[in-house]
Amino acid sequence: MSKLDNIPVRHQPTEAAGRKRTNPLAHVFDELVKFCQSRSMFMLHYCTGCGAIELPPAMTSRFDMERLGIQPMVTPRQADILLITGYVSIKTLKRIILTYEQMQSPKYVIGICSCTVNGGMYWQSYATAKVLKDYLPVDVYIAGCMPRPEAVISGMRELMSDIKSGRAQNWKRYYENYDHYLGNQQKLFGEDWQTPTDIIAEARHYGLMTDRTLGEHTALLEKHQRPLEALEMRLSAREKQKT
Amino acid sequence: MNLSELLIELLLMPLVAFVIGLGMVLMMRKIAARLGRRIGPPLLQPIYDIIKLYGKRTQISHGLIHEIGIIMAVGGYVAAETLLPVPGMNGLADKGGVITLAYVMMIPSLGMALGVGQCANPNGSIGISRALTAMLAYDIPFILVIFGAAYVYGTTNLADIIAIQQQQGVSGWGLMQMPLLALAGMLALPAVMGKQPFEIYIAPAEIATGPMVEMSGKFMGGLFVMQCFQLYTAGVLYTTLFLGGGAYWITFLPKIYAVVAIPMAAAMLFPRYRTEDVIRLMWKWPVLVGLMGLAVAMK
Amino acid sequence: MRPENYQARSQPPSNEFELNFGPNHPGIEGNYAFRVKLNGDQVLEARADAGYLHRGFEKLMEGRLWIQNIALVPRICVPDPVPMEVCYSLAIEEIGGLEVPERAKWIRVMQLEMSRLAAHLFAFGGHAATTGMYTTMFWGVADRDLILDRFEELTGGRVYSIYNIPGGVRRDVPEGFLDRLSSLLDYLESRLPDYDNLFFTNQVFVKRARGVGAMTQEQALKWGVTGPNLRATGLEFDVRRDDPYLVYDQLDFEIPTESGGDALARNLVRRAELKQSIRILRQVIERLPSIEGPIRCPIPNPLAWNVPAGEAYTRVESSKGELAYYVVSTGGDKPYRVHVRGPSSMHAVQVLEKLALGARLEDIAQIMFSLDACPPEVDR
Amino acid sequence: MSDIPYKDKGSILRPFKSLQFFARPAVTQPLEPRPASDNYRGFHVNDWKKCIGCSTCQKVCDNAAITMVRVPGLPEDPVKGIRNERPAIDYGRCCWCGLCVDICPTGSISLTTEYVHTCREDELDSYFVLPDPNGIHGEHFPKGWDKTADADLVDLERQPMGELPGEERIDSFDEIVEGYTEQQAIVEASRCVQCGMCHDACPTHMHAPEYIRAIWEGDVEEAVRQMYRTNPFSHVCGRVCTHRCESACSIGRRGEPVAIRWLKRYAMDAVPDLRIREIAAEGKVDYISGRRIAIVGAGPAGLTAAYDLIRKGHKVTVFEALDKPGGMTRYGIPEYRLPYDRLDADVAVITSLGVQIQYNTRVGRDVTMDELRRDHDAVLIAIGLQLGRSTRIPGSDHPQVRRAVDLLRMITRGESFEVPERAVVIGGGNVAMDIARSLARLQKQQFGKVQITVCALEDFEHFLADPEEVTEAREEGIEILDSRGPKEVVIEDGRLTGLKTLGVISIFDEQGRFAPRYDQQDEQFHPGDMVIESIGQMSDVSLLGEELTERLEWNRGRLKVDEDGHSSEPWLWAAGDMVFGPDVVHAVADGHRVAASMERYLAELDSEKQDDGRTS
Amino acid sequence: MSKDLNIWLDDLLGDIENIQFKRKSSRRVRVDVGSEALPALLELLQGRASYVHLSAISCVDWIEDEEFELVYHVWSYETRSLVSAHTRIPREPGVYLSIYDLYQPAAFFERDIHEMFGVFFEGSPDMEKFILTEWDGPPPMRKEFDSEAFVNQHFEWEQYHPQWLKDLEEEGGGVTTRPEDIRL
Repeated sequence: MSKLDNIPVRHQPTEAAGRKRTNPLAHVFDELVKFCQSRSMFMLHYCTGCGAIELPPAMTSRFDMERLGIQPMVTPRQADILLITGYVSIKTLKRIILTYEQMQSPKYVIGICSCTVNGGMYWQSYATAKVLKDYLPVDVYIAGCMPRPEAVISGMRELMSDIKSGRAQNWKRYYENYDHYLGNQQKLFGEDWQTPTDIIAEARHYGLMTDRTLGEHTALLEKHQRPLEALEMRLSAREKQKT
Repeated sequence: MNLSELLIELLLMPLVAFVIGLGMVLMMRKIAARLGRRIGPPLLQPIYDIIKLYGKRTQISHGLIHEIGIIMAVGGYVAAETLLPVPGMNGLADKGGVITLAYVMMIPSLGMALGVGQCANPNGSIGISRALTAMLAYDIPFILVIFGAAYVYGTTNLADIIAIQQQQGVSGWGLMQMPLLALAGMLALPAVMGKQPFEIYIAPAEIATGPMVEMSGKFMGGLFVMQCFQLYTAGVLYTTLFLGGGAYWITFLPKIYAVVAIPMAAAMLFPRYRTEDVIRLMWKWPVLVGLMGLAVAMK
Repeated sequence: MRPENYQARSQPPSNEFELNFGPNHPGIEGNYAFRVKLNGDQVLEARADAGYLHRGFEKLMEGRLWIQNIALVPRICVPDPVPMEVCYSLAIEEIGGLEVPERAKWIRVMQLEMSRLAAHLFAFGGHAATTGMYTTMFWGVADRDLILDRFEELTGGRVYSIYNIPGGVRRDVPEGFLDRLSSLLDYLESRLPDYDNLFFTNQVFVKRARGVGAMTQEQALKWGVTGPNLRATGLEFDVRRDDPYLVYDQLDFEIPTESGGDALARNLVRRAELKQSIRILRQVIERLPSIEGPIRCPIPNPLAWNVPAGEAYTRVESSKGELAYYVVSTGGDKPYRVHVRGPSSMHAVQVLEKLALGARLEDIAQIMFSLDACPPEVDR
Repeated sequence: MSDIPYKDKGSILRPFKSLQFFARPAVTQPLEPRPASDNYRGFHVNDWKKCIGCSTCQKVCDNAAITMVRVPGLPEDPVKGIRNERPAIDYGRCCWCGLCVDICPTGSISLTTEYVHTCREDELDSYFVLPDPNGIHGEHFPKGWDKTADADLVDLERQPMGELPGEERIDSFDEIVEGYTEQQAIVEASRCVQCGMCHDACPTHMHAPEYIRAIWEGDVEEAVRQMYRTNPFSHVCGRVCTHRCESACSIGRRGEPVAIRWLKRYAMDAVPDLRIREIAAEGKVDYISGRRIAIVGAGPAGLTAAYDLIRKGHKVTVFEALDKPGGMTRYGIPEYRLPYDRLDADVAVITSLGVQIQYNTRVGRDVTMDELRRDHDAVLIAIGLQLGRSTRIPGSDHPQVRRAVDLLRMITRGESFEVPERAVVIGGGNVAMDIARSLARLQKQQFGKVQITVCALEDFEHFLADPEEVTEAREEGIEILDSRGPKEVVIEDGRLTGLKTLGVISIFDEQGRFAPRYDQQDEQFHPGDMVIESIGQMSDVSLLGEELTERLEWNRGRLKVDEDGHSSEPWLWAAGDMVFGPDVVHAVADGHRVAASMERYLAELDSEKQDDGRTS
Repeated sequence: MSKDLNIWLDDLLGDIENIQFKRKSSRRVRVDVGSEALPALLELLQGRASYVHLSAISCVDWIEDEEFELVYHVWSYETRSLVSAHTRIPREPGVYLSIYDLYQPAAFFERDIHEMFGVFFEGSPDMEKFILTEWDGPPPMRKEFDSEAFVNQHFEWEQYHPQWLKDLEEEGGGVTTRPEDIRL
């Protein structure tokens, strides 16, 4: 156990230099945290698409995901897992990104159904985004249209084992490659797309900045950035006239 | 009792309370699972949840008051635990008494109100205003019950109350001495614990868990810890007042778990009342029963 | 971590404020949103915000072959997909003059009622959850899952059965299926008292749901309310009986009504419909074995199938209300136009906006779930 | 509310009844995935032995999830209708509707009960799967949604073709087949799954999927346009083609193949002749190349080549020994199968483009090869197989022993001969059927009854003639015997009385050479006034002249040519039956091939000429 | 009784000029009416013939005729029959009258048609964007809008290259027909 640092971990924490842990006790503690993270996953209660219909069975008596420590949670602040249950219309994708950015790391994204991979059966649709991983880092995909609760549970278990082994580190990629993700988002939502969460500041704060965090797209973001306020959900113009 | 022993007790009592509270949270979830015809979480699930929440890598804070609020919420209960005598440990129970306890138990709600107010999330504000209203609702019967019990026992010192009950065996329990007050206490208990049908202040489907809406990571973890304490406090207080407290852990534990289990099982059978219904209900039945019990006791 | 942008903002001075209700909100059925203006916790105005589930079905269907759309239509209403398939098939059969074999009609009725059972269990399970009673939801969803098991056996798919095609159904009923369905019905019927005890006669629930989202029959008719929601206002109308399709005119069933027009009445109507659906299914189980013959009329090669020019407006009673398809063919291999009239397009938008006026914040979710609004029907 | 114990205010105590569930078992399923139902629609498997790579699944897939992938090493045979392609499925698109299973012509693809597949973001390639018999993860799962009779979306039965009944048709040479009505044709065309196997199998690669779809769309002119891309003898092929397309048709794997031939016939008949000529002229160059080409023989091969070459602007002259065009299609095929006016129509399209046919001009007699060579840049001989082979059994030199091709030619030309009251035909090919059935008609006309026996060497399992020919012949009262080898022609007093035959034990020896063995015990006598030999044809190459014959290379009696029909002489090509054996559509294909080769040769000449011009 | 009403309806409709009506079945009537007469017809149907339920308004884009067809499906709870009133309006400028005053459900359908086809309904209470709030393109249900082309222009697809495909490509095989090549 003398060379704990040599244990290969995918996506070595980039901030490791600052907080190098050589203390074996700290390692045990890290392992404990990872174990608990894998055994306690709060799932955001957000039915983004039709695959969500298989989540109630998975959560309730028949398939009881609470056995695995998975619980639905109501707000993104409390949640660890974001389940993208199928197709994401562009309107929903905006909310998904807002939601994702509000979730606290480590956070995981599970792409369910065909639609999150390559457009699924709505590949011709003008209203849905096609390849989810262009906009968010995804940890686990579950195939099916829609996957059965058992398949969902299998996917969850895969994610659990990934968390336990330290493999599931894709959330860091969002900070590290923010420019890439933001670019794709801008391509879809327009140049003036912005969210209330300051990802760059967070990346800086948590030491997740890389040379890919900033780029032309983040420059564009700064150019268009309005003073931040609660995201406007586009209430009807009629009401705007009133005020 | 010397100071060092007291200090150890003061440290130990919240810890014990936390561990027992974890068991109560687990029991709550197991009861929900059982009634829902499913298996439910593994044994250590509550501790997994809390460690996970404290192990979050990013933590969003909404300002200093936000953090102080949570500290108040947890700290209030930590203080309350030291006022609750358990077998072998009296802590500050001799000095505080039940009146102090009743005051201390309000601190968490106020702390939450402080913290949530800072989040500026309307759902949180609505939730906390509901929570405070609910507190107002259950505090009347709650105080009534405490007052009645104190009157009957002739003391506000919880340690003495336990001693009085234990002298006479089971027949000396508050439950036997003042069944109406005990009933009123039991009616108010779900509200004290914040369970259905009196949990509209967190109502996920309405205000997205209300006060907890902006809580994440360690704050959420703090609230989870607080929940353990909350259940523990309610259970121990009721046991102390009406079930003879605890001389030995082996009798004490079943009592407090049973006390908590009853409202929990009922909670799974009911939807939640509206706020005004909560007030109406709380100010009606438990108060009525409590007043009757008080009248009987005073006669 | 305290980035600057998380500074608390001061609350507006007045009591009025606006709240986003959804799309990520447990009080919303599916992916849908409301913007509500509140005074205290009273709703001053509610505005529906749809489109989160918009896929452009009607556009997609114009670009796909007649038979390919069969895989597409059930997605329009996820909790209750079968009526979508049947209604679409009925429209094509009407335009193309296809004669559906008798057996297929009975099998379709069987599925429709199974789907109704499943959808209703889901609907009031969801409603229970919005009022904080999760046990009912656990039961409802678990019992629905048993129906899905039978769907899986019959159609090969749990939720999206993709089993009805124009001209009939895709497979015959498997060996022993009817027996298993029958015992499932026995089980479900034995469960109804449990639900009554726990939920429908629960005083807290009754108190919570009574008077919530109440509408009169006149209002309901004016607003275009259909289905169980209309019946909850006392109008005895059901497309199955009054505009019969398939073999509903040969079946014996009642149309339950209620007079309250509120969330409670709507739930009680659904509860009574469970019983009626079980009754219909029992009749199907009895009759189906004696009806022999093909399960599908011959249809052309799907790759080269021109449905003759024409148009049809077909309606079925889904668990949510009146579901209609308007299909136009110009004689090509693809539909020229398909218009889906989902019942929720009324319920989830106008009716909900109107019922929410003056309602309390805590009742919005109840109103939505008691209307059993299905957002994808609005968005399509 | 009547059927629930519902009190106006509800009950506070009733819910407590539910506490009984503390004592009831949980309904939760184990964590491991349950086996799915018997017809579950899970991941795909594909039986590679059955799959023919027809890509029908790809066409029905509403999600564009299926990609066809070539797998080297798998069998590939256009004639049998097998491609070495297999569908690969994109699970990022698939919706598990199972339409691919229901429409699969072979029934090779099916869905299993396997339904769990998860992967990480960097393993997303695992969503693109080439289903084989082993399943997505190589684990065995029972089949789920599979082909069943009621779910089959392939229409396995073809539209019945109306025919004159046996009694009606036997006394005339009217065409037997009535042809499809518009409705029938559209329905039949709709059966096609557009796999293109027919296109690959057809010797001339007709665009059958395209013209079938055009017929289905009601656009017969477009159908004709598609046919004329590759076949100027569509009238002929629509009637008498050996339809290899139908043998390769993927629908035919489990049912009756699409009646591609009859659809072609329908489309050609549905468009007026003049319009066909306009369509055929589309794409003809509007200049004159100045090259002159001679073609010997106005059969399908020659005229197809003429058609191609005239469209390139060359001057084409066809030399025909007889007085009518068509070659063996006219003189070898009886009119009840191919009415002469339809053949004339085909030829008229070609002549309308400017091809000149010199009738009654026999090369070698009226004009010599040298003259042809002198007057033209290139010469093509496509004279077909016009001489019948003889069995050379005892008595076969009797005058009443005739060759089928000769008789057929005489019937067509209206030359009179003595129709036998009873006749015996030796041979089991289509020509044997043709002569038997032609004679039957003549017998019926003259004697009112049919007395013809056909003795074929092959047994019915391996019969050479088309099954429908055999059926129709029987319907017309012809007796067909299989496995009979001719022994001798019986001649009594110089008069032919019949044929003796022996039972056949085997036809080929171990090396696969033709060496029939007979069972000497099994002898039969077939009485008849005439014996007709129909055991094959050969070509009359005397027109070449001795000197040229010497110079050319030969291969077992046939002119040796390369694959483009080019002989060892640079200016001389050969095409059609005389090269490949008798088959109309092969002849057409050969015509195209040779025309292309000649075109290249002419282009070379042109460029040489230009080079010469530049250097000089 | 319902039969009488149906006969009465037939008479009623027969009297109106500029109208064609066809009984498709006992419960379905198709009426073709000029766009100027449609509100009057609906008023008549609702006010005097108990057709109180507007089931749907469907819009069909007949791009070759340069017209939109609007189909009003109204149902009578009393006669139990459905009248589909068809009318055509020119595609340009695509403006028509709202029937919100007669049938309140029209608000949703008119808003939807406005969004999807760009037909403006004068007098409709709400013509705001609803479903397509994040959409800036042309009204998508119009026939000239090609969704598939739009998608291919604006989105990228997952580029799979699994090991088995690499192996096949090494052996000389590989992708031959992509699904987009053979769309029927």
